[in-house]
Amino acid sequence: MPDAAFQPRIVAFFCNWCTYTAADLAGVSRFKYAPNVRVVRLMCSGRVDPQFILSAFSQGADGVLIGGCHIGDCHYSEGNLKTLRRFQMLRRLLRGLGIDERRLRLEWISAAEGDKVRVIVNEMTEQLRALGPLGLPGRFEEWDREAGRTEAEAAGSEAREEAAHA
Amino acid sequence: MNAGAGTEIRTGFYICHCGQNIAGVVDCPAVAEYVARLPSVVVSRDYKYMCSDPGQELIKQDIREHNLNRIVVASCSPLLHEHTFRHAVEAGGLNPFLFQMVNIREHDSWVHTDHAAATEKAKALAYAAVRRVRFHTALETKRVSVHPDVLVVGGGIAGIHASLTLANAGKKVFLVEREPSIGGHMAKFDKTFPTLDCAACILTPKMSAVGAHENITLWSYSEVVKVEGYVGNYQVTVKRKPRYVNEELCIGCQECIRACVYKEAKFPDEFNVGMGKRKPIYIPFPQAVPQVVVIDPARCLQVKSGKCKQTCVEACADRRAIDFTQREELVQIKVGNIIVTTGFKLFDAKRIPQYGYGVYPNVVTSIELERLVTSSGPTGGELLLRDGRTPQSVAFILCVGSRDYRTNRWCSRTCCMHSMKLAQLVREHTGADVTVFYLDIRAPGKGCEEFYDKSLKDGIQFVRGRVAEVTDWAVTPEEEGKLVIRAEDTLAGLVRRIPVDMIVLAVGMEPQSDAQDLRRLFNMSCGTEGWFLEKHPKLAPVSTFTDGVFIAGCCQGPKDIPDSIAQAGAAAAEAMALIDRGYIEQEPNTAYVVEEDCSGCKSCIPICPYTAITFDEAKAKACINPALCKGCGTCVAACPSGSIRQHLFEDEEIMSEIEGVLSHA
Amino acid sequence: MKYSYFPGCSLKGLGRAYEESLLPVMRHLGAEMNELDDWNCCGATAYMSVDEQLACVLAARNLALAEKAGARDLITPCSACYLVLNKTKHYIEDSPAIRAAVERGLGAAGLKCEGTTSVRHPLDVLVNDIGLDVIKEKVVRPLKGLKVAPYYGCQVVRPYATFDDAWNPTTMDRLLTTLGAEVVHYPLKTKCCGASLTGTLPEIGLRLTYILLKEAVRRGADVIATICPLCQFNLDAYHHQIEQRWGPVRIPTVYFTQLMGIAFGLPAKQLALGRSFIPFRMPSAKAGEAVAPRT
Amino acid sequence: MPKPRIAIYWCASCGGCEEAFVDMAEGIVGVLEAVDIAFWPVALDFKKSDVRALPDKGLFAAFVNGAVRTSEQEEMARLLRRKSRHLIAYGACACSGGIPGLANLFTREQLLRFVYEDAPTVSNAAKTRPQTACMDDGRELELPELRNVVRTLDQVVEVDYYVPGCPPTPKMTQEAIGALLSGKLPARGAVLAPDMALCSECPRRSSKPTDLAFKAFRRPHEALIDPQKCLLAQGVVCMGPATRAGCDAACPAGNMPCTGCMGPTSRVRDQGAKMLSSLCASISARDDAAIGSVLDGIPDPVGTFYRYGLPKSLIRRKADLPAQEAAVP
Repeated sequence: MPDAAFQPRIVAFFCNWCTYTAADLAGVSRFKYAPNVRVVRLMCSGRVDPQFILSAFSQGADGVLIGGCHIGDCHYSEGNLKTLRRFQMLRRLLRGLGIDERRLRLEWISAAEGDKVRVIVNEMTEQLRALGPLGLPGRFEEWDREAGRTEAEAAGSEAREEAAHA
Repeated sequence: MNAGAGTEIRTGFYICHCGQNIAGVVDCPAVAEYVARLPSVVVSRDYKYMCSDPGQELIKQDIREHNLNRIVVASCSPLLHEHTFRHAVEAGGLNPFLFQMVNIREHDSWVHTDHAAATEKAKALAYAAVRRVRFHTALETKRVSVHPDVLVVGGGIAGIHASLTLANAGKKVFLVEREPSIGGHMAKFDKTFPTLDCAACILTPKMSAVGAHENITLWSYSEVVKVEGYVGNYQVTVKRKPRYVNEELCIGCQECIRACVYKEAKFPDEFNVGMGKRKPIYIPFPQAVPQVVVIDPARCLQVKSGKCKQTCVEACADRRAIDFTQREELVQIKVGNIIVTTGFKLFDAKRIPQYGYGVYPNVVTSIELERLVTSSGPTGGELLLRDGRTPQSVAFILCVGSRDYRTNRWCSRTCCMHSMKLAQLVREHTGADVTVFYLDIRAPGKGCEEFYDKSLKDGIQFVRGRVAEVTDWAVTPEEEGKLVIRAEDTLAGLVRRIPVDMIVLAVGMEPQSDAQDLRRLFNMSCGTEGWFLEKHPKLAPVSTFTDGVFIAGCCQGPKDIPDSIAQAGAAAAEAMALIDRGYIEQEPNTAYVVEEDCSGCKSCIPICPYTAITFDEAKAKACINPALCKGCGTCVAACPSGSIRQHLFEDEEIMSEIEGVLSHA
Repeated sequence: MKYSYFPGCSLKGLGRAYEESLLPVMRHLGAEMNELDDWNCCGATAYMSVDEQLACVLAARNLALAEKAGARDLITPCSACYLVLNKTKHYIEDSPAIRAAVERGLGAAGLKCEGTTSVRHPLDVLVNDIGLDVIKEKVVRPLKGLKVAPYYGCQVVRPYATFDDAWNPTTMDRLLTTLGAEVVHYPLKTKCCGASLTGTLPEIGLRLTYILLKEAVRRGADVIATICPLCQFNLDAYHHQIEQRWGPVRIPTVYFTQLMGIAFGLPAKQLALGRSFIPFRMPSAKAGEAVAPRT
Repeated sequence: MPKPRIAIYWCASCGGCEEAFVDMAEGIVGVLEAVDIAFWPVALDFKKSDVRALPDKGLFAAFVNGAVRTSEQEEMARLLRRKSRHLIAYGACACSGGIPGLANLFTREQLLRFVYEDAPTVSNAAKTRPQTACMDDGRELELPELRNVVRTLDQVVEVDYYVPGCPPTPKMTQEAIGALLSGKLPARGAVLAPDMALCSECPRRSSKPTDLAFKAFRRPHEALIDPQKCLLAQGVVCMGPATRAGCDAACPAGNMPCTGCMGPTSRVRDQGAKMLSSLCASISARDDAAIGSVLDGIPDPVGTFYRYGLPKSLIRRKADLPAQEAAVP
């Protein structure tokens, strides 16, 4: 059962020319949407280094949204096409890494599509709420717990060992 | 003027209330208080209007008094005020790029209703910016010279006016028009509202001036096919279609037209929207500029089959202006600025079948009526029904293809006035009863409400209501043989049937059918409706998101002649501002290769759409030409060894931003 | 092709000629029509105007039966049934209250309606599923010289313009052209036939019918083709009263399926042409000859 | 003055790194002249107690290879950390997890079941599994526990320097030891290998085109590889551009693509993500379906991009695996 109180955290990478402008338009139009998204502005979706995406997940993002110009409309001609190719592979990679691929979303949102920002952010927030938290930082902690024995403990085990050998 | 590496980071943070725009939703003092406790933050303030003079003064003063070396402002979108604050930072004595802006209005207070969540979001974004700005370094803007020539695309009234304004200021202009003559829609009009002055009388001198101006190169019957480069330095390829007539040699005597083997004009004539006839060799209309005939390749026997007596060539005699060997030609030019004035197309009335356009011969569009009442039109200005009778009653239907969710939602802005003008002309020409069916009369322009008043006094009937249909079936004897309009009269509160002889559909404006192609060609955006998108609806109405590309006239949205001309003048002025300064400052967000890190793997080279990256064989390193780099950063993301970096968008800057938005709980 | 078939009351009563021509035409085209077992009244407009919720439950029972029978498409030739069943589907989807009422009502009878069956008009099925190409192949007696006024009535395209334009439908026009007929320009094709007003407020209802007939005659039509039993009835049954009021406007009105049957060369008896008040004859047979001579 | 003492130890390792020391051949003589080997379980008979007997920081350097997978390895890592002035993560496994790191794609139970029961070569009717304690001659013996997660050395203890490679080449090893002895060391935490990608030393570099556009990817066994031409130009995924130099491009020189054992340059946080970014950007396909079919040529993205570095990558481990599992009876 999804936890209705869970507030997913979405890191969004929006290109300056289309999607960031669309998000501005959504603001100017006073469209209301879920406050779960944090936008990082880049000049082009092509600047989205897959490291940024994995880094966002590893630091606690429950979802990552990339927004770029529609194919054919890229301000830099074909940056978004490179994003699309990387995105396709990243989805496969995430699947392999046990991360639901729906947590990564690529949307083409033109400067005029303010309402699409609203729709996508709301949709994604709901989707992530249904998926539940990814919570990688917490998982890292859990994973590390088994190796996190203190030096003192280690010394104790050494002492036991010595006694056994004696 | 800049804090070098190693110096202590001292950040000033400012959050703007923007009146109630931000403060109404985001708890600004709480954000300021939160940021004040962050490492490296020396000053943290909230203020009513950061963009105001006192707001900017605050930043300058703090830089001096607190020895700040990083500034973060949380306010509106950087697309709106980044420049403002960078200037303030610079005026305060700091490099303007040691600054980061946080968008908490468009991306926060305006789009969220939950005050607590919006405040938390503002904190997270502020935190991210404070972290990010630590990595900012002093940068210099790059200056690029501006080529002084201008390309104007589209020779309607907007393009004509922009070209003349520039040319009169001594700038060289290339005016490219797709049709054989400039003039656009306005050339087809009889009179113009609200002054009823003759359109030809005011347009023709301007058209001739274009044709004669030494600073204007007019390429009619031509299209722009390729645009490369960037503001100040565009390389444009223009396709010149063969008109089979040498423009230099033709004097427009039209002997060739008379001599054509087709004795009768039998092909529909574009200028008269298909209602008149022309020959395969023709001149679009008497006042055409250039005054040069053109041969229609789809109709001319010689072009089509190569088998014609070529009586036209004979008639041209020793001028030898007719040249069947002409071929399509591609010409390249260099310009610094481009003004796009490609206009609109009229709504196709057949899309609303219930209005009977194309079914009932006496249902015409407004532009057809325009040609029918013009003395240069197919009937010599006599307004007749298709059967030759003079109409006794004429009705106008407004908002055909406008203000209707089934077709186009926008108001085409000119149809009310245009229809009233035509209504007056109809009364003048025929004395017919005129009824105008309207939704709302929109007459906000100068002299327009008075014109409406005059229309009422002239006895034109106005019925408020959307027309349901136009039919030819009669219920009463008076309706027999007439066209019947069924409409709700919303003021009288009843459904009316009104029989008339002629119906005029005031068709609205639509984006050109190839607007999407043009948009891509010039790297512009379109709104959802398909009109070219201006950079800012109020503050930058003729600029686009691509620097050095301006828009004017109806390609940006429906408007009347005065507004088109005003925009054209504004676009010309914007272009001149760039030309006269002589250079443009480019955002220093270019990518660069750190040479000692580069392995020479060449992965980046095919990534760049601008061929800004080359491979230096001698050094075996990649090399980015900053003049060609436009700063997209795609190669930065692609460099597999992290050896390409991007000013303003360094990996550490973005990574710290990501970390920032996520680590604020 | 297999279709479930919901005749509704009209096709078993006043509109029998519709069923009697539709079934052989479908059979001739290789489409199987299986009448829905135990169908009930669609509720028509009357019940909808009294109690929407209960009307929906009543109509939904038919949908549920069709679903139970595994039908993908339910053919409803009567425009009123077509509209009511479609409307019910929409209401169940859009209104939680109605959905709940329907679930409750049907649940009591061990039925449920999940919206998996499409409600289709035979005109839509004939032109869009079977196709004009197939129909054209079956035409052995093209309706050459026959001028037809295509009359759609209101309900089949409004408010749910599912397969054609709400204002200017053309599906039947194209079908009739395929049959070889000449379609006259008939801008009244979706105007009101008078509906039940012919009985309740004849002054208004009959006038509406009259205009339809008069305009069809004025435009030179030999016959009006309809797709709705009520339209057919109104246009066919009131000539006497109309003529008394406004003078003669004599023109037969037939179902489009009857014209299809003629074009396919089906025996006249099978097409129930004799059920009309105003007899229809092919133009070439105007002298009084029977319509489809071969049996 | 006594010679500095060094230790060489292996954790979850194949033994190749031990071999790498031996592979120094006569070079090892020089090393032995300069240092005393105080601990090297593979080659010399010292005991853990000998190490424990040393004073803290009593070792000049400890070279630890292998990933950390068991409780014993953790303990040894801690012990060596305490006893040495310089702790060197030696080889891909210690640096970034290496091949054993790919076990982070499975739970411990999945691994044990496969290795002790399901593997086709195993005959274990009694389904015997490793235990953490057993009785021997009436005495209870404590045995190492297999951890749920594979870790790099620096995820367990602090590491001073890294010598990457699978295994590091003799040259790199000698240079690392030389640097340690001479004291000419980069900042702590550095990787003792060139901070540049492999292409810089690849013999095939000049044949790499500047207009690379992948129409398809081929795996080495699917291609007849041209021994001169850049492997990427032949559609074979070569990790060279995203991998540190220092190995003299041994694999490309041997007609095999680089698989990334040297790890990324210092400027890259996640080697796999970077390689993916570079590689995929240059695919020639332009629509979803066509891109998909090109990508089908890389059937195992994690194994391709993170062959040696999964535990060190940003995600570290298959994210939906449980942190702990009930110990298997």
